[in-house]
Amino acid sequence: MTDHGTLTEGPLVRADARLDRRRRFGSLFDAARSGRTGVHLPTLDVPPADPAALYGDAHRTEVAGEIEANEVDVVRHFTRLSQMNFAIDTALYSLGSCTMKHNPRINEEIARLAGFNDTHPYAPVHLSQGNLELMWRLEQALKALTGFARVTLQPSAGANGELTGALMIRAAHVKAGNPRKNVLVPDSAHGTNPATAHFAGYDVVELASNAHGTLDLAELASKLNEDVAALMITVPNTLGVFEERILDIAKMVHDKGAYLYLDGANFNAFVGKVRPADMGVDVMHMNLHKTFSTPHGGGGPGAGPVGVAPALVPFLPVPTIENDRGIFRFDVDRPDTIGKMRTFYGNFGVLVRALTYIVSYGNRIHEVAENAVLNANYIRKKLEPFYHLKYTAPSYHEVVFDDKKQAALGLHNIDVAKRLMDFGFHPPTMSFPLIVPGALMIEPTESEPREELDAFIDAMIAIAKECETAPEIVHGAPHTTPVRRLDEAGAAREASRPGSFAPVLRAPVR
Amino acid sequence: MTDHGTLTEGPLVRADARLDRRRRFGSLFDAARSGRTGVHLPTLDVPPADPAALYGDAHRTEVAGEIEANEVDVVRHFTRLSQMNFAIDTALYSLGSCTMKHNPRINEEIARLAGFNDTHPYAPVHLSQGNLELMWRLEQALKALTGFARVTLQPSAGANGELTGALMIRAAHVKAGNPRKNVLVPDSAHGTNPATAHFAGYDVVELASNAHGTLDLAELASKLNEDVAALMITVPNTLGVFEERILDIAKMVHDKGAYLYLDGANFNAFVGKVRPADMGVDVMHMNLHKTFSTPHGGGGPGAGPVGVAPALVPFLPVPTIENDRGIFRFDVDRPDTIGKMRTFYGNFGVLVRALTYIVSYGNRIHEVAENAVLNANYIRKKLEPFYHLKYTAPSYHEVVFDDKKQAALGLHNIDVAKRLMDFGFHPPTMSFPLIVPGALMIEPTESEPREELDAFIDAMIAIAKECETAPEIVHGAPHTTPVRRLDEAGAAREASRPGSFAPVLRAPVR
Amino acid sequence: MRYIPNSPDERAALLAAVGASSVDDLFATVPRAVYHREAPPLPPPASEIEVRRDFGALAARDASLSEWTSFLGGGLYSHHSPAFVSQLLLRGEFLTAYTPYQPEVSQGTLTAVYEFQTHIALLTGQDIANASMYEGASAFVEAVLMAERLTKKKTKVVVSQGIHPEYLLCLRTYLANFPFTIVEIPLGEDGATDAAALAAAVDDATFAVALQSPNAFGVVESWDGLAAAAHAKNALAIGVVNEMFSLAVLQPPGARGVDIACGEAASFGVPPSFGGPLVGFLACRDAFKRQIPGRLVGKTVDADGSPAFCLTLSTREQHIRREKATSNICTNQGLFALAATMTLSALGKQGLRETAMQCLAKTEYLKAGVKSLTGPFSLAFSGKTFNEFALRCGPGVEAVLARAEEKKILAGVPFARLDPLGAGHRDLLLVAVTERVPRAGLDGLLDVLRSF
Amino acid sequence: MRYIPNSPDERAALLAAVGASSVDDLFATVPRAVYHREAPPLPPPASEIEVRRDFGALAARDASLSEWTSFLGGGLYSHHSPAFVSQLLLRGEFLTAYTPYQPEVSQGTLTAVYEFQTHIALLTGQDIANASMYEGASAFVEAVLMAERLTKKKTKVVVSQGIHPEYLLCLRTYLANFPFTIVEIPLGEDGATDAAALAAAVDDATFAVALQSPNAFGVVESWDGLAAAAHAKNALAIGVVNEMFSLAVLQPPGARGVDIACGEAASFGVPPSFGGPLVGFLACRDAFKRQIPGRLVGKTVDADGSPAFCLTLSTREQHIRREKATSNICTNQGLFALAATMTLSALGKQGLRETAMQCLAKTEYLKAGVKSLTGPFSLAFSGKTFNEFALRCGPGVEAVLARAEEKKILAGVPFARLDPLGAGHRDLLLVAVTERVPRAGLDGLLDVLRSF
Ligand SMILES: Cc1ncc(COP(=O)(O)O)c(C=O)c1O
Ligand SMILES: Cc1ncc(COP(=O)(O)O)c(C=O)c1O
Repeated sequence: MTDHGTLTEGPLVRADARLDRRRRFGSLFDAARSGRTGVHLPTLDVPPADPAALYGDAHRTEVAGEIEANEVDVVRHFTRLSQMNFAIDTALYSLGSCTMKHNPRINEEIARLAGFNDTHPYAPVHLSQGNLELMWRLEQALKALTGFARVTLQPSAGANGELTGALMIRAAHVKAGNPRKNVLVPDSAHGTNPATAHFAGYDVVELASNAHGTLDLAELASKLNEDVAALMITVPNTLGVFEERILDIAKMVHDKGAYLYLDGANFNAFVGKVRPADMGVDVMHMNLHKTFSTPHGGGGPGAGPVGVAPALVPFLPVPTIENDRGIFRFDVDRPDTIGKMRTFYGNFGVLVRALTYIVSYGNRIHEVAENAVLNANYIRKKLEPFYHLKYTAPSYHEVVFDDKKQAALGLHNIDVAKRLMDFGFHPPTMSFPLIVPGALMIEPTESEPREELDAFIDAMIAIAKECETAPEIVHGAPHTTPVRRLDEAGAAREASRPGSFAPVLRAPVR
Repeated sequence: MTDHGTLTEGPLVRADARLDRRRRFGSLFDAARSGRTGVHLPTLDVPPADPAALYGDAHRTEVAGEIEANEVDVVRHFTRLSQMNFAIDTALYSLGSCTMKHNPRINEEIARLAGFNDTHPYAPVHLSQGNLELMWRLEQALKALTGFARVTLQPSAGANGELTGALMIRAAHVKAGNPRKNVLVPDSAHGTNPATAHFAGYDVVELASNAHGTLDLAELASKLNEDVAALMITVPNTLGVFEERILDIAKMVHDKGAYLYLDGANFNAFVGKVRPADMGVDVMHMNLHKTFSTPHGGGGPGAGPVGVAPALVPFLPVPTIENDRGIFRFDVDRPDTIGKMRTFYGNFGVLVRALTYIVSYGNRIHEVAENAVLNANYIRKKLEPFYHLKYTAPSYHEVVFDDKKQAALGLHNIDVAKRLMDFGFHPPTMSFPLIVPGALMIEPTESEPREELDAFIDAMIAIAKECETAPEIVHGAPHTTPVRRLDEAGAAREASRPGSFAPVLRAPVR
Repeated sequence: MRYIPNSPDERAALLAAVGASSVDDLFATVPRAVYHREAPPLPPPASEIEVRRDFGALAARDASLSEWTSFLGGGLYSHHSPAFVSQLLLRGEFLTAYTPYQPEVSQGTLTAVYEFQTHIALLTGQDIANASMYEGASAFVEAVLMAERLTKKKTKVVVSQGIHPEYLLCLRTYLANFPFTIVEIPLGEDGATDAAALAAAVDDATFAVALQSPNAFGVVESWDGLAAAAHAKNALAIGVVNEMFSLAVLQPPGARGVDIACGEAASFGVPPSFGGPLVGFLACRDAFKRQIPGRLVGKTVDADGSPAFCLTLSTREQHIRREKATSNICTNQGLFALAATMTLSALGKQGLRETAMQCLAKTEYLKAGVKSLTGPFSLAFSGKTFNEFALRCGPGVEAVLARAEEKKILAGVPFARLDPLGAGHRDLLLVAVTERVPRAGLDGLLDVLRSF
Repeated sequence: MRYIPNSPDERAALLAAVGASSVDDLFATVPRAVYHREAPPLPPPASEIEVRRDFGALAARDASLSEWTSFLGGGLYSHHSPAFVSQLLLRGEFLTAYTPYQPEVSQGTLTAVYEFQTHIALLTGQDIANASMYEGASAFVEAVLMAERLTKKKTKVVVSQGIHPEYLLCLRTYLANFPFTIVEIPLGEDGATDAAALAAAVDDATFAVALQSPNAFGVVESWDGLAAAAHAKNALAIGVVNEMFSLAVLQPPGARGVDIACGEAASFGVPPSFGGPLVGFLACRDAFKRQIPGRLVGKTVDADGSPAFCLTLSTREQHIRREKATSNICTNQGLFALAATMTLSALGKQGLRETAMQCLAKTEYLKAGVKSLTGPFSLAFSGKTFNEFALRCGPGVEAVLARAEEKKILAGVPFARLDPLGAGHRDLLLVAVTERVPRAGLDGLLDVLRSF
């Protein structure tokens, strides 16, 4: 770490934002262009159709309000837009729970091979054998890493995987004669867990965490009964703490005939080191866009494969992929299936990337977990003198500080986060876990090198000092981003006003 | 154009540069990393070799000082580096004479097809027919656009094309019995012209331009004699002015048995509208990276095909590409050839992009020239009230202002250029033409949309005003770039000091 | 290791800094019974050279649409994707960012999402659209659930059998645990939903009525009829679209009274990629915005008063509302919503129209060719179509596919592929045509049919 | 139009603004006799769909190295290019910028060039290197011309016949009009330059002596011998390298007294692209820096005192020095110098060594296999090699190529391809091996040879 005297530089003279080509040029819908287009087709080589005659009054003559722009306009627009984003490729992206690890470039190359990228899901199966084999291989690899009987690759993201799992659990209970009523969810859980339980038709019963931030076994015992369909937990939990008593928990759950659901969002903490099935987990989703390095793409796509214990295999969504001595086929003939979670077979392109990643690490993939945990602990060690840590149990892949020290100076987690942007880093997660008010949830991942960790630590320490020496700078941050701090509350107020949709939620038709 | 009251914004509070991850992180050689690598090979599948035994004392055990970095480090480093560049994809790049037009993305896609990109120049000719046909087609297209008898695609860039042309001229004179002594070059010429003439073994005789900035025919007549091998001109010249008397000039040159060489750097002003061979030009290079949209790549590569009149065909470099009824072959059996300008056949990947561009425009390519000229004239019209124009003859693809007005206020072309950066634009060319002191040579190209031209014009006008109202801001510019104004003179002084090579011209070995 | 920059020495230094003597120390709270010290049961790491070789060989076993003449559709249509799209998607600032929770460093993503919302709203004729759904089928399910929340205490949803069978299967899957009835309405002779049956099925218990147009057999349906049937009983009308280019020549659902539009927007430059990732959408009236699932981007100002974008109305979402959220969706289809936005920006008004007109003209050409055949083929339905139609194959669907395959033609999608658990329409081949197919390709398919 | 954003209406507005009544007005000073109002004689514009189809068909007619087992070399070696390289090269900020004349907005390019200069200097063992030359042959010519300027009034250059024949042909082409003599020294039995002949040829008139190592036949030459021969007569020693990986296992020219190193650096991740664009380099001693051709980047400070890079020593260059410049080069190979820099950064110390060791081991394996053959093949020379060797083919080179082709193997480069105007070595096939070829590929080639 570096010790710097001055933390800020002198003033800069920017050109008026409206005249600065690099900033605030708005949406492509703003500019008054006309008569332009950016796509040119071959000259029509068949007789033209007459849609007005064909469709009568159902004919539409134009999409009013649409853009009229040329390739030049469009390439520039999106290049400029991209330059206003922080990303993993630019610096450490500390957003906890999201596992913002490096996205290897070979994955992108492989996923773009025409034989994967430009293939149709309804092409004949004998002309899709490469695709089927790839999915089959990925299932085998995930089985090896989790210990489950089977894995469905169909769910579109983690939350969709949760729902798949919950629906299978419910189908199993229904088949056993009683769907049951409740799903237990700890108060530290991610929001998708209770939301999922609800969409699977269950009531959510919240479990209060104990003083270590982990499951309170007495609390669990008190809420566990024959009405409980499942317990949904996260390991390590959202505090980055491992459920030490996971084996006891599994036993308690199973003793009541309930299933143990594991939210695998934090699989990065133990991939290759612990097989969840060994811990008594019955069903678990994996976020391929977290543990297995597929890009987050500014919000998605992801993929949320779900592994299941033997008891739940009959309920898997269709189709499954079967290997008949090297000939791969889809199996839809599964009478107890829950059905389908989406069209086709899953986010295939994401699956390609994930398998590429897995084979690239092969039998050394456990080093991912080891280094993710090591890096998080290094940050914890260095920042503990400067930021308050509510739960002090050992950290795994992430560490959750809070703003208790800074709040005493009138500054909050959001101020620290915004100021961090002036240092070129993406802020930590603040919206959860709800049991840590003012949370700063930091997950560096294994792909951060030591000097980047140090640079991040330096910045966090510098900010902690600024909170004491120059609180107004922290409070007014960020200062150097394309836009300054936003009025998000105002946005929500305005957005919820009836009739405000344009230009608040979309560009108006000019 | 927009009228803005305030041209500058208030101060910003940047984080100390050493703590700001977005700026000034230096070269990859700076960081102390060890034991890392970013390339992983298959496990060696043959017995290892023993280089020490094989080579004895010629064996080298390591490349001391080399980087030790991982893919993560490298991807981030180059992503961050790129973010410190201005480029066409970010905004109008006014660098005159360089034809910084949009680089179409389909060109990049086509050039990356494995059947082009991953092919070897010494692969059997029957397994390279696609490549040969492509080169043959490009030659035909360039012949159609120039009117020349043949075009060689071999030269690596414009200057290399110039040399190819000059060597052919000399070979023709030699064959005719007298190599001759001089090449005439106007004082407005680009530096490569005299340099090329020198490297072809000629003495350079400079021609003073007339008051319109064009060739002075009396001056030309006075210097033209039987010692003159060629006249090298540029049309439109580097002022963007067309040589109105080009036909007379050609006749005068030919009457003395000399050749007329055209520097085709400015072909964008008349492609598809005028065929240079029709003007009496004997030899001309084209810069595919200018007129034909291949990317400039931060300095290159380019390609400099040379078209020649029938008299010079025997002297073309080998191989030429011949089409025997659909079977394409290399021809090396050309006794009068000057030889070769480089290995293999030229910058093939650049040729692919250029042909892609040409077929994309097809018989509408003259619109390129029309709009390039229109855009330049629009800028001229709007900026004439604010910047001095030494030569007022009609402008073609570019307009050359100068800093006469600003110099009166103590500011120079460089100050205007640097301040333009704060507005997000790349500055004009300033290093030439030498006949315009304080030059600001602006070439917008046809691919700039109206609103971008206006934004550039607004910025230039704003700066002209700032020169009056806030000269210190202009003088201290740029203020918002990753680094501030550089000490280039100091750099040159330091670089020329004996023994200063590291760290001035390269990183030292740590 | 591959993407772990720190070398063994550097790791050792970090370990020392945290005061651990070995990596195992860091995992001390994992029950020993399940903690693995040995390497996982996978092969050794594969290098890029091996990955290229191995995956290249897999990819070579699939039929790439760029090498075949393809008439495959069935809910996923292969349109031209401009060259710049896939290249700009590789920009790390887009590719490796996540959900734009922090607007000051995410204006790029946010602006693009705002544009996506605008494109979808304009195309569907709705007031607003969200930032994307996973894909068409789950978007449809979310639309149905949203309609239920908006209508209070109703229990029935009426759906056309012209909706993509996989969408209907998803609906049954997701709704299995809710006390709702799903009523399916068959198609008429012309291939469009039986209007009378539809109207008759809607009652006071009905919260939503849903149609797809063009439907799963390619036939254009009536939004007017849908809206009338739904609104007669205070139900909401849901319009499903999965060939978005149709909206450049056909009136959009929003303009014809449909309350919620949803479906698949992959036609806009999203690579088919064996069926995913695609990009679902959901658009609706302004009045419903508090019940919309997924992310929404809104326009606001920053501390300087400059315009800027941020995520908004997030109190609908799971991270705040938990079990009361409008959906459990979190990660969505960001990058491919961006791909669609880029493609739509380039297409623009002209390109949308021109592409749709070409699809239509080529389809009509092919249909006319089919009609002129004397052999064992016929158009299965008389209804109007856009760029896909159902071909009744006398010789059987598989025989046609096989003969076409010899000519490097993918003749179409057997309807049975869409509905493998169903039983009907086994003799129907869905034939879809886009601007990517030149006339020679159309004639090639006709030649194949003529050969029977 | 394609990449002309302004629509006809917008153009009309601009025309009006400049006060022209038509486009023709703008071209009024073009002599009417040569001014074309009609469209140029080219086909109509081709769309992206057509371009993909048409160029795709051309590309399909070429042998792509990713689909063949390739032993092609002869001055251009196909090594592994890390996946990230071609993707990052697509970033517009690199791709669409030009020469970094304005350092404040070009630190990205400038830093990368500084790194390129460093890599080349380290590899060659020289003090400095320039920002790139076009390719190997012209770099070699420029090195010779530079040596001439540095030695004053001398007239002779002595070159080994082991230098790539195309480099020698370029030398003759460029030097045709200078009063210099080129003396060529033949190779000895072992395939290395005849040391005695070399020493004998150097005299007081000699300004430069040049060798290539490994030479055009793959044989490793002696830098020591070169330097000794040159320095004995105050000439400069020029070392040519076109397989840069050799410098990870062989002493670099700079460490063995060679004054100027030059050649081709395309081995570092630059796609072969049918021979161009590649990336030439030129490196030398600090003392020669005022005579180096091409661009140079130097480190300095900005107005705040922060470190920063800029082009420097540009008074050597044509834009300032005109006919007195050290070269006429302007546009260089920027993007591919960047590709090489990226690749070298990833390779680093370990990757360079590991790659070179694999090339060497695989070549030795193949050579051992050849030696064990009983058929009509032999190693043409006894000299040590790195990753390429000359195979004497009893059955004729073409017969070997043809039989290998049946197995999808490109067996090597006939020496005649390097020297089409020459006459010697018609029975030699140059066989090059890189880390891209697995053992099965090596055995495949041996099987082909064994079949004769
Ligand atoms: C702990 C946890 N669970 C579940 C999810 C939901 O996963 P997804 O976003 O892939 O739907 C997340 C994602 O952010 C998470 O952090
Ligand atoms: C007028 C003129 N001539 C010649 C050249 C040299 O061309 P190149 O840089 O391609 O070698 C240039 C390039 O900048 C130029 O502007």
